[in-house]
Amino acid sequence: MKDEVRTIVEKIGGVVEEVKKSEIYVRIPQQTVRTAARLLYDSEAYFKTCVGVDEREVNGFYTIYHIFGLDSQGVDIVLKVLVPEEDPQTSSIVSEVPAADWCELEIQDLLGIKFGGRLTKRLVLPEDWPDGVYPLRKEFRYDEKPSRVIREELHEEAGIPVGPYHPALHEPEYFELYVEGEKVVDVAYRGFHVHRGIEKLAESPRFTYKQVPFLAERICGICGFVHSTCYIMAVEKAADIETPERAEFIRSIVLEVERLHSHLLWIGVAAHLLGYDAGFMHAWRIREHVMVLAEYLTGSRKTYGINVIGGVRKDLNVDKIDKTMKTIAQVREEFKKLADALLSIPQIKSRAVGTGVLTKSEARALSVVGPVARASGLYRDVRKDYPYLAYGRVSFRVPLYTEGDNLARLLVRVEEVFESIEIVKQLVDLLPGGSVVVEEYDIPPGRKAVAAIEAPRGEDVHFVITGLGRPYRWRVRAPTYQNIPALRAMLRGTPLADAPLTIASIDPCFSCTDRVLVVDIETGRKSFIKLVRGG
Amino acid sequence: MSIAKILEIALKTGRVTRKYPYEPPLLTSEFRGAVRIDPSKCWGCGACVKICPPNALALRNSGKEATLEYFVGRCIFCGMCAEVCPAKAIEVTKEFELSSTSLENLKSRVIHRLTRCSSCGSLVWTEAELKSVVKSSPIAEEYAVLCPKCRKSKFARAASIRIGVGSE
Amino acid sequence: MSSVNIARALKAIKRSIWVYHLNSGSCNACDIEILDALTPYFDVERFGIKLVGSPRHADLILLTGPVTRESLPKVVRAIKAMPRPRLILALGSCGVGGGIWWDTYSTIGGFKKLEDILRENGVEVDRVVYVPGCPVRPEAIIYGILLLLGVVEQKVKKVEVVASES
Amino acid sequence: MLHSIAIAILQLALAPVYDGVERKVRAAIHTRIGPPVLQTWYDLIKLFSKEVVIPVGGGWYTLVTVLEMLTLVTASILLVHVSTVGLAQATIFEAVIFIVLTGIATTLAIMRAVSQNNVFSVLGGFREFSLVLSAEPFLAVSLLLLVSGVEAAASRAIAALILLIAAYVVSGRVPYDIAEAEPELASGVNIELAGPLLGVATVSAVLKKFISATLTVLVFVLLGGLSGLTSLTAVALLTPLTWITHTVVSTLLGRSRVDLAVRFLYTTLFILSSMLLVSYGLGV
Repeated sequence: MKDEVRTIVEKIGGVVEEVKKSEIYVRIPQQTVRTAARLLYDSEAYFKTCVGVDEREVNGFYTIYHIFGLDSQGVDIVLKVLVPEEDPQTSSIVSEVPAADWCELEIQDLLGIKFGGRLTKRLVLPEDWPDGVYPLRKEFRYDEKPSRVIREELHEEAGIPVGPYHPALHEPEYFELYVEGEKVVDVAYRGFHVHRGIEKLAESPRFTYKQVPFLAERICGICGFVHSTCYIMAVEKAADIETPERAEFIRSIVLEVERLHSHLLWIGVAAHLLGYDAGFMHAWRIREHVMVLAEYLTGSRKTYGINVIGGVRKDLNVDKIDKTMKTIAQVREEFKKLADALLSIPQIKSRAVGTGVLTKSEARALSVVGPVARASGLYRDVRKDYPYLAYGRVSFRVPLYTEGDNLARLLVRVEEVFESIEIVKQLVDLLPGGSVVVEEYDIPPGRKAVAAIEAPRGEDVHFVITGLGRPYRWRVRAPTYQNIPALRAMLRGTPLADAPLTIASIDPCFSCTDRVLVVDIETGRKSFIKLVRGG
Repeated sequence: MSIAKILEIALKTGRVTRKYPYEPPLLTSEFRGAVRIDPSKCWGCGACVKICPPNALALRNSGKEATLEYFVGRCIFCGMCAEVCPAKAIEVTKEFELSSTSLENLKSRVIHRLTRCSSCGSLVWTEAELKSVVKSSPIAEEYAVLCPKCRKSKFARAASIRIGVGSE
Repeated sequence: MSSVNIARALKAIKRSIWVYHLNSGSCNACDIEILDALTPYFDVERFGIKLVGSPRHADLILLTGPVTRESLPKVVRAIKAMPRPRLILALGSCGVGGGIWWDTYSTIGGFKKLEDILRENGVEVDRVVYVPGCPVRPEAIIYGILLLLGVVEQKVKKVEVVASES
Repeated sequence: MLHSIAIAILQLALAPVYDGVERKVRAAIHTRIGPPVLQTWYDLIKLFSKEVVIPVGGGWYTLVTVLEMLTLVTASILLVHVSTVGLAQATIFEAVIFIVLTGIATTLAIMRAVSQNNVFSVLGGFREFSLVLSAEPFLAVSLLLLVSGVEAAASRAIAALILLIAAYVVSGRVPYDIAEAEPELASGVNIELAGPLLGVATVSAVLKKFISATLTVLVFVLLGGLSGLTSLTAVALLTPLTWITHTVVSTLLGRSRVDLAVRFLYTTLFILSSMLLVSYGLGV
């Protein structure tokens, strides 16, 4: 443990249970968790997520893990809080750490643990879900389908509904925008349409360690490789499995290819939302080269399917390396021209500048991640802060803007396309020899690990507790999960016409986020009423 | 004027559209499509069923027959089944034109007759599995046709005769 | 109005198919491939296919996802808003068979189950084409639409072989 | 008179084909093939063969939608007539009728939009209203001035410029497609329409583009003082040419926002109109 970290850990108190290379687990009594959280947040730690686990069969308690990342030290500090079975209640840290808002509500919904002083309203699960049925408790079977409960429609439309089916959102999500004239004054978000029960499924008898990567890839069809790699990294960390270096390089290459396709996709969609369809078509034309490359490297255009615990299933050969180099050179050349054309369109300037602003302090308070953070002046990039796979071996620049508006987020992504291309070049150049997979490994139960990856949308965090034959608990915190709460700050005062662009500017991936729930309707409604009354 | 640049790009690029289905699809040599099970090689052992993440493969035992069903409508095209198949009976094809107007057409089945233990009559092997085991391992056919329980007792009996203890 | 002449309806839309994209909780991969089919390399507009923003304008619904519990009522409402004949393309391993999460607590598991629920709600569907793929390639989507219109022949068929006889 | 109506009808039948060409040209700029040239006709035929669904608001709504189209048809025929007969026969009276007709059509369009119980439709209606207010008055003034046969070159040139800009706005193309703005308002004013009624609305949309192109042609006919056969040739050649020019311009731009669009149009057109006023006063 470094001295700086030691000082912090000593200050927060509690019992240090486990110290690993990049993780420190500290058990904290319920009464002092708020002070500890406050202390960590003030020591420049970012809040990553909290995880609720039903560990009754292990230690008789429900457990909550609050994961904080000390970016500057590259260390995660995990606060562990035990919640007694007979009185499932604990204290909320949301007043100290606003970013903990959603994950606490999620635990409340899926595990039935109450957070002192917070709403007890249904938030995550479908509206027709019966009360008192908590999917993440171990006695609940993953394929139970509780009968529908007809509830009165709690919600009547008062604002401009964007979704659940709206051309600007290609996923079923629901935003309600409250407007005065054409200006947005507040927004309510109702998500969880894509809640598929993935975390529960992974701990069900249907799955084994080996099969979960294929499930993880399907959390999201855009950044699937990020999720499977992140899960695998967590398991490998927990079980001390050494992956061959060549496999780590191949994973890094595929991750960057994925970032390329994701950013090109987003740039196209942003152009489309701004009515510039030529930009959309050309961005996606260039992206198609990346898709063909992805299929050539992995066998599938999107979901890849080459990631396994211990390495990868497909090796690179001369032809593949050659194709990779040719493709990225072509993409670089074509994208350079397109970016010039795109950024000269007058409407892009007039509509992206100064709209959807997220200030640095708001960004810090909400612990936003990825391009959203970097456009608001936060220097955060998991590839730099916690170097994983082969990223410690390459050099690249992290684009940083301080404006925090839609244009800044656009520019961050445009620059990252070029950086990714440089990274792939270096990785291919440095590619070591050797095998790409270890077949023999052993995963002992009861181990814990946190893994994080810089996805195209920001930091993706996976937390794994190992079990027998399959994870005991697997928690996924997608980047969008952390960024959506920032939308309220970004949308206020934005012209209605720019709302779709602003929503899109965080590059939201609801399928990632909605493995679980998300909602902020209550607060949205309250402030709406207040605003209306205040005139 | 840089806004007109897009015209220059368009002019230089020309038309990129593939006239699929009148032109070949944009497919690479590595693409994983639907799997094909070779009924002449399949043993019906169920290794593929065990590994299949979405349960697109299922083995159903009717008492007389064991049916291996592949439902391409739920397949995720990971190719793990082909990797684990001990008989190398599963092949990953490049087939993606799988559309159908009925779900039934998306299912393919390999039906295996089951053999019975020659001693107690309980169901043990599929015929194909029996054949391949006899062919590839040193086990004698008289043992192969038995269920594990009968085999154990037969072996114990044979052994005891040899060593000469407990002979009846 | 209750009975729809499918052959005539299909003939009418042969050169102009307006599609509505209905995501019922999919992972995004199929959805992105639908968008991809519009872009230069595949360009479905050459068949007169156009993506529209309202189910009222649609001739065909592209359904992706396993139909999650939460999205179910909204999916039913969107399909109901579509004028007859209601043609649906169930896309991807989720849309066809519920996908990898076919039996979890929060999904209903693909189009077959949805069809029953639609029937209970008095929403008739006139024709469905199932398009497997995970995700469906843009070409597979094109193939599916052309199969619906009868331009291409169906390739897959039910196969049942007895192992020892082959 | 009769022959120019015949030409007008022929032109109207060609309008969807021009629209098809537009889609083809746009596709070419996107490096793709695009739909067949007759695509808009195919779309219309299909829409009119679909099940009739009367939207919320019922008969009144249907009536407004159909009336809007009929007004636009009349305005189109009138416009083609004026441009084919040329400067000599074009009268202020015809210009006034045309302005009134387009005014009625716009009013009907806004009525159609705001009478819908759909927030997107209503919003689209308000946007249409703001846009119309910032373009159509200027269009009317410049058109009247040109038709009245002003001799002064500077005045004619400025009036023509105003008319060209306003004509582009009428077409409802990017950056001024803010009333429909598909990704923002889910097709805006047309969201609740289906089947034949959507067909009627589609015809109206094509007609707006047609009026826009014909107005531009009219500017050249008036400026060049063409008449008879020459003006006829001009209409036949310039209409598709203008249409394509409009298309190319629209592919190069993004969608504007209602406040930005109104501010831009108002400022530009107001300055031009002031200049027009001054030059007209000075007689240059």
